[in-house]
Amino acid sequence: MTPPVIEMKGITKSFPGVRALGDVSFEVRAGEVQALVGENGAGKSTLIKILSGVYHADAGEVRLNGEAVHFSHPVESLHAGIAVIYQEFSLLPERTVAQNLFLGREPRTRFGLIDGARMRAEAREVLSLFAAAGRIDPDRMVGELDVATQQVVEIAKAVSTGARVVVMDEPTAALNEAECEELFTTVDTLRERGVAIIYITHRMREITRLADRVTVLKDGEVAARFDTVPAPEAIVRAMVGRDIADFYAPPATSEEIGEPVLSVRGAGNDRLHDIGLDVRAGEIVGLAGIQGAGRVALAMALFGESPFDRGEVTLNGGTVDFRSPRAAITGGVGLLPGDRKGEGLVLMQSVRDNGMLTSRAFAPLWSSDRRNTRADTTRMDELLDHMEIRAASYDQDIRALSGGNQQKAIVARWLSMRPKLLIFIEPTRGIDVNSKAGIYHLMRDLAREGAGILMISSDLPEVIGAADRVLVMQQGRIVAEFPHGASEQDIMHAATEEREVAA
Amino acid sequence: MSIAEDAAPRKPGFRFERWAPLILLVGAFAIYVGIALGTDQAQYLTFDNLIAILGRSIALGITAIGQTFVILVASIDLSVASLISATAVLASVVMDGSPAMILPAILAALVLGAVVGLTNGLVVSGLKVNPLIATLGMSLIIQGCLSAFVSNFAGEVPAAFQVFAYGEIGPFPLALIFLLALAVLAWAVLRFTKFGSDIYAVGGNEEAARFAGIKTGRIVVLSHVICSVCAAIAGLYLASRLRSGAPWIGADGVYDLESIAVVVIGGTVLAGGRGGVWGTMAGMLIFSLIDSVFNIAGVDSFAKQVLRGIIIVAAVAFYAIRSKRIVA
Amino acid sequence: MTDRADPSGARERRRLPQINPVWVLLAALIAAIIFMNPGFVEPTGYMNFLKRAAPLAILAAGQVYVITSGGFDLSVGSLITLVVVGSSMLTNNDPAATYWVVPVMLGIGVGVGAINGLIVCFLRVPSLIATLGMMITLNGLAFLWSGGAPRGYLPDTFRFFGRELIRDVPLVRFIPVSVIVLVVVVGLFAWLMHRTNLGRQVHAIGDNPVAARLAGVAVNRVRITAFVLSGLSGAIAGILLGGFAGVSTDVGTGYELQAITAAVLGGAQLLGGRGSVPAAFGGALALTAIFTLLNFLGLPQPVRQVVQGLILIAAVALAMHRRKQTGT
Amino acid sequence: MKHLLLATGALALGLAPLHAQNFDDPEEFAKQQEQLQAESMGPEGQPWVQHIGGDMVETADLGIEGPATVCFSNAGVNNPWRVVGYTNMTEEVENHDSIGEFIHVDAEGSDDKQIADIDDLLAGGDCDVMIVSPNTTAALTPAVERACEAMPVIVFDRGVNTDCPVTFIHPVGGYGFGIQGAEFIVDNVEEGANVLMLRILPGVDVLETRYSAGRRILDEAGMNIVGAEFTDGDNAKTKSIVEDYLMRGDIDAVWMDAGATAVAAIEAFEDSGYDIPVFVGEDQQDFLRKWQDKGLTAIAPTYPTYQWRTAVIAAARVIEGEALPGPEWVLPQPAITQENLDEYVNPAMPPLHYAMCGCEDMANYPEAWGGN
Repeated sequence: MTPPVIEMKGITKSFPGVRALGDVSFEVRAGEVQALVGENGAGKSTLIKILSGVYHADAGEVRLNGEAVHFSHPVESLHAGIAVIYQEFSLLPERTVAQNLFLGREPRTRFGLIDGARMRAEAREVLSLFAAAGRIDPDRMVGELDVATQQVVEIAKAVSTGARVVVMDEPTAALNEAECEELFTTVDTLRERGVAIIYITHRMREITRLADRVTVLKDGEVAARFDTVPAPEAIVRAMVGRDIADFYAPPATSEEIGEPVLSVRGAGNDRLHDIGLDVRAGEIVGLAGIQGAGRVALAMALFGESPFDRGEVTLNGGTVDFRSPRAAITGGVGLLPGDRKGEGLVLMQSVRDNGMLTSRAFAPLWSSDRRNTRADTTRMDELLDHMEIRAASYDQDIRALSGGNQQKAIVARWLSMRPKLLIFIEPTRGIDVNSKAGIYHLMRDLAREGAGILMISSDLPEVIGAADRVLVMQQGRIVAEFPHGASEQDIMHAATEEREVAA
Repeated sequence: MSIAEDAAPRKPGFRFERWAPLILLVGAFAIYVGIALGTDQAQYLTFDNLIAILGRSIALGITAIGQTFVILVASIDLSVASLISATAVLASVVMDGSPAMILPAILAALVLGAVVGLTNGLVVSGLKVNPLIATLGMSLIIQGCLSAFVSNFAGEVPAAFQVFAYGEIGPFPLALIFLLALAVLAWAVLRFTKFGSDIYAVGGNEEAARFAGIKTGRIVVLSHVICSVCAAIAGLYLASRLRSGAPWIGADGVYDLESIAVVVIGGTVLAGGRGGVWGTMAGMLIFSLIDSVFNIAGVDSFAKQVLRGIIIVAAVAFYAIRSKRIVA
Repeated sequence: MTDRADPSGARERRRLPQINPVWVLLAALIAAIIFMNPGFVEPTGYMNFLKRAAPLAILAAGQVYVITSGGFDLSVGSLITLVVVGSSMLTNNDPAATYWVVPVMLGIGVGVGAINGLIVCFLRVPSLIATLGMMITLNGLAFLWSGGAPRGYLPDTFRFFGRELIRDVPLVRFIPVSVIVLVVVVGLFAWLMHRTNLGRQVHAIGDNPVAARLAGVAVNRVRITAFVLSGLSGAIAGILLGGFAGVSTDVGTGYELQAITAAVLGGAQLLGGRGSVPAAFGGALALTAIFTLLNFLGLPQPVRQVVQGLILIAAVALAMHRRKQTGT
Repeated sequence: MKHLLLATGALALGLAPLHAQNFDDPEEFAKQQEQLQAESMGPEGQPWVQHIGGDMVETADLGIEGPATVCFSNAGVNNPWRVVGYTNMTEEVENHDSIGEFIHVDAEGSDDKQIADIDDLLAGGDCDVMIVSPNTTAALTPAVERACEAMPVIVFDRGVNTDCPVTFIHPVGGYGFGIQGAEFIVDNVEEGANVLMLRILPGVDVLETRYSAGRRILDEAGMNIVGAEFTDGDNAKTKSIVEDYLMRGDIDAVWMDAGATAVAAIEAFEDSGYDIPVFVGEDQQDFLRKWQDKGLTAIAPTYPTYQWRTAVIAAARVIEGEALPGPEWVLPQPAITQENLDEYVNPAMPPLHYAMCGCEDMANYPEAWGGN
């Protein structure tokens, strides 16, 4: 057996309030695909960030080709031959494909100028590794490409550095089936070239198709290690490792499900087509699909942020047409954004201020910030207590809290508004496992109190476990519906299969 | 998952932002021609006159080229006006009428510019001081030091150096050709060098640039140095044009705010990462044309100010109104 | 879990209130002034000081709204000029006119602020450019209205607010009317900022406008209100300055930058999210104290500029340093 | 950074006094002192066409035919003095049939822009005669030289470093202004009295000469000059400065290099409860009214705005081919004193109107100047 290219030993890492990793050891060899699996919040991303030098481990060591390394900056790991493809794109939309591929290491002529011709040629060469190469013009602006193609560029960028270790963090999140196949071929090519690949995913199908070995992380620890790819059930068992019935709140009984809160018929806009759906009181509806399938667009349309321009939306029996989030909130809709830091929190304000943001927004501007027609600090504090938010004080800046507690503060924002329809986008992204169950139970409690809930998540087990019904989207349309208990396979298939799109 | 992530890709082909400066420029020129013909003053449409218009705002143009670099890296420089005064005075004092001192004077001015730019850049990228505040502070410091020592025109520029502002090559003023050359050089730097590529990267997404191994701090500092050196050149030009340097010439020309306005009207966004030198040149020409239109239409100087303010806002709105981003 | 809070203590304010460095600076400056000029502890000394600081302090209190909301308001300086010139045009030495001219001027302040806000919100022009355009426009308007020189006197009834004293007050002997205006306005602005919904939402939109909008905050309404308050503060400052010193054409010049400096000295975070009216008030007093001290030391204008520039950079650099250290 | 700037500054400091314009020129001082006393030639009661010194230039050979186009490159109308002057000018143009078109371009206080303006006028303005009011002397010299090659040029207010213009119109000058005020103080206070000198800006030629002349006379008379402060022409600042001085001691006289902030300075005395001392102001209406109302001991030296009329008159004479005073046309520079104060106070005029405008007899007076 070849010696490992990367060896991580006894890695421990804590964040304020959370132990993200405890004594994790991990290795990957040249020419193999090592799958790193685990639920959201199991510690996969943290481990990778330690590998690449974004974070520093509290304890443990990283060895590259047998030598201990200490990267203090991602650039250092990049120079050492470790390329990481992050979930968040790091592409510059205003620059061309070629410029992005060679960002920071452009080929130069002997006069020191950028060799545009060579850059384009090399870009073509790198892109030729990918089946999508034909579609990608190195001179196109990245901003003009669709999400899947951007993903390819992102991967090509990592590959083009000549890295010996490539880390792919859920690379298929935005890809349809055909594109996934292309990606798998690419991974195979890289493996044949002797590149060590760390492949992060929680999709069993990809593990079966690609992986040579599997490491399962759970709650910041290695839950299992497989030197050959086992049956998916074994991986799932190691990944979840607990009684699912307890982890997710029980589904709604038929008595709990009431009249439709929301009905949408034939609605659409420039990104959504022919949308029809119902959400009933007491029901949690999951919305699955790959990135770019239009799930967020649908949420934003319902929420008035980028409204429908056709079709009919009924909320609680009345026809509505929300043109702004404010109008939607007045109408009884709430939304928890997916990018907590970017779209959810006001980071420099206190926990209490974050919880009271919406209620204050609907009280008169000139009324007291502590007690007014809509909001009351005492009541908010009680609510925060009730939700068991852990903070030194509710006057503390919210940025110091853990993700789970931050998310709870946003939930608290909506609780005081008593919305009829609540939309959760990626409700547990970046939240540690212990807090996740709390969020699921919270959602269920809200539903029991009569709200309809629409939940968008890229975490399929979550959608399956937490929702009473699952709708699948693809290319701006709702293409399938599954009852509670559908299999991951079926949903993935519905979300990614090639379809004839009616013009 | 952000709102943007789910966004549809932009349509390739016609890109409004790219052509907007040209549209504005053509519009301004059309107004100029219209006014000249409408007021029956066709003599303003001669070749000489057009050259005169091109040459109106050389100092502003040189400064704005530098300002383009800092705005592209998402910084800004409010110290250019004071620096223009300082370098004009310095050059004029060092030359002091002696042709032999021209070279040392030019060097001294450029070195002063480089040092100021270096300081600005280090304060912005090292101490993380907001560039607006850092360069405003720098501006006050320079102006203070300057007026502490000089209160009037100081020194004298020898005739040989006045060629810079007054020389002509054929029908074209030398300074105009210089400006054009500088613009071409700036364009080439932005287009063909790694440094230029890094500037767009740092301005577009500093995080991504850093992850790609670009030393972002260095790029910010260098851009500031370029900006300040351009201001120093503008100072040299003004010293040559005014035959001497005085501590108020930069502030009188409002080169700080006007250079920013020119860059922004030229389509470079204040947030950085998008834009370029030719837009800035178009912005400068628009300013010159507006000035000339006011002159030939005989607009009252106070009304002129009112119109100028409105035009700046309207021109920027011309781009901005299409964006969906929340601005503050 | 390590971070489980004691539930009973969660509601109490655990954090010791950190003392804002601006108060330390102010105390040191006042001590220096008293050392230089013991007469300062007399009512004439400190009341004159407060009277002098009043317009700037009021402006800073308004500016802090715009800064906290994430923008800049460069138009307040010209607004002051417009108010003074406009008042002289309208009152024309008729004492009875004050009673309608003052409300009209406050209305102009509100209107200018509203237009600034509308341009930023709906034309999506960054406030730096929008208020820069407004600054140029208002200056032009002031001249246009008056034909270049104000045409009327300000009657004593108008000048009451900025000039008169209320005598025979116990303890302090006399109180200038402008100090009463100062206390009332700053108190009102502080209450609005720190005790009402408006203040919390101004913080929210400056901190994260996207999050605020998705949480239902009427971002545009709040932003426009912030600009309106800044405009209003400009109009009040104009009425005080006109009252204090009478008519002139460049009363407001430079006040916009001083107001921003004062707000920044008070720890307001440029680009939004943090800001305090009392601290901005402290910043304005500190700035005025610096100028007074430099006057007492007999230091000329240039030195004042240098000192102002250094303090500005140092204040922000220090704030950034503290922020990095505390990790907030 | 600071070291370098300081070094740069020190270098400038070391060299500047050698080459900067000399603002304390005893010869010029003496000349202006003499001119103040000199009898001026020309029609009685019309100082704007009078002149001191008898040199004339002929213009018949310039061969311009009326009605001709007169172009005016103005440094700016950015202060009340220039506003009054410019009004004088436009009103005076109406009096001359020989002036067909009058084109005005405004440089808004920028040297660079004024140079560009002059070049624009030369390139396409169809001008026959050009009037230039230079923003600064040195900077505009080359542009004026170029204009001279194309047409007759008349310069007024500030001069240029060339004798190519047909004539350069100006009142006696800054030394004269400074002398008039300072001598008044010397005559009205005891030796050793405390005098506060208030100045607008450093570095402005016309103001620097006023100060040097005033200072010279006050020093020679043994006055105790308690301070010389710059006010930036800002009323609020002026008032604050005077208040600060009053907290430290008595002031017996105030000398100012320009009257724009005189009333604010007087108010500082009023508001602090002091008697108003001997004052030197300027011919602005607000100061004159205050003077009259409060019965001050004061004088108002002037830098007459009627020179703007003179420039147009000179242009008309050039077109008509008449002789005119030149190459320097020195206008008388009267001061307003207690004796003739009543002639100049006019409550109908705006506060910042300059009384020595020579415009009372013009057609649109007082409406065009903003009076009632």
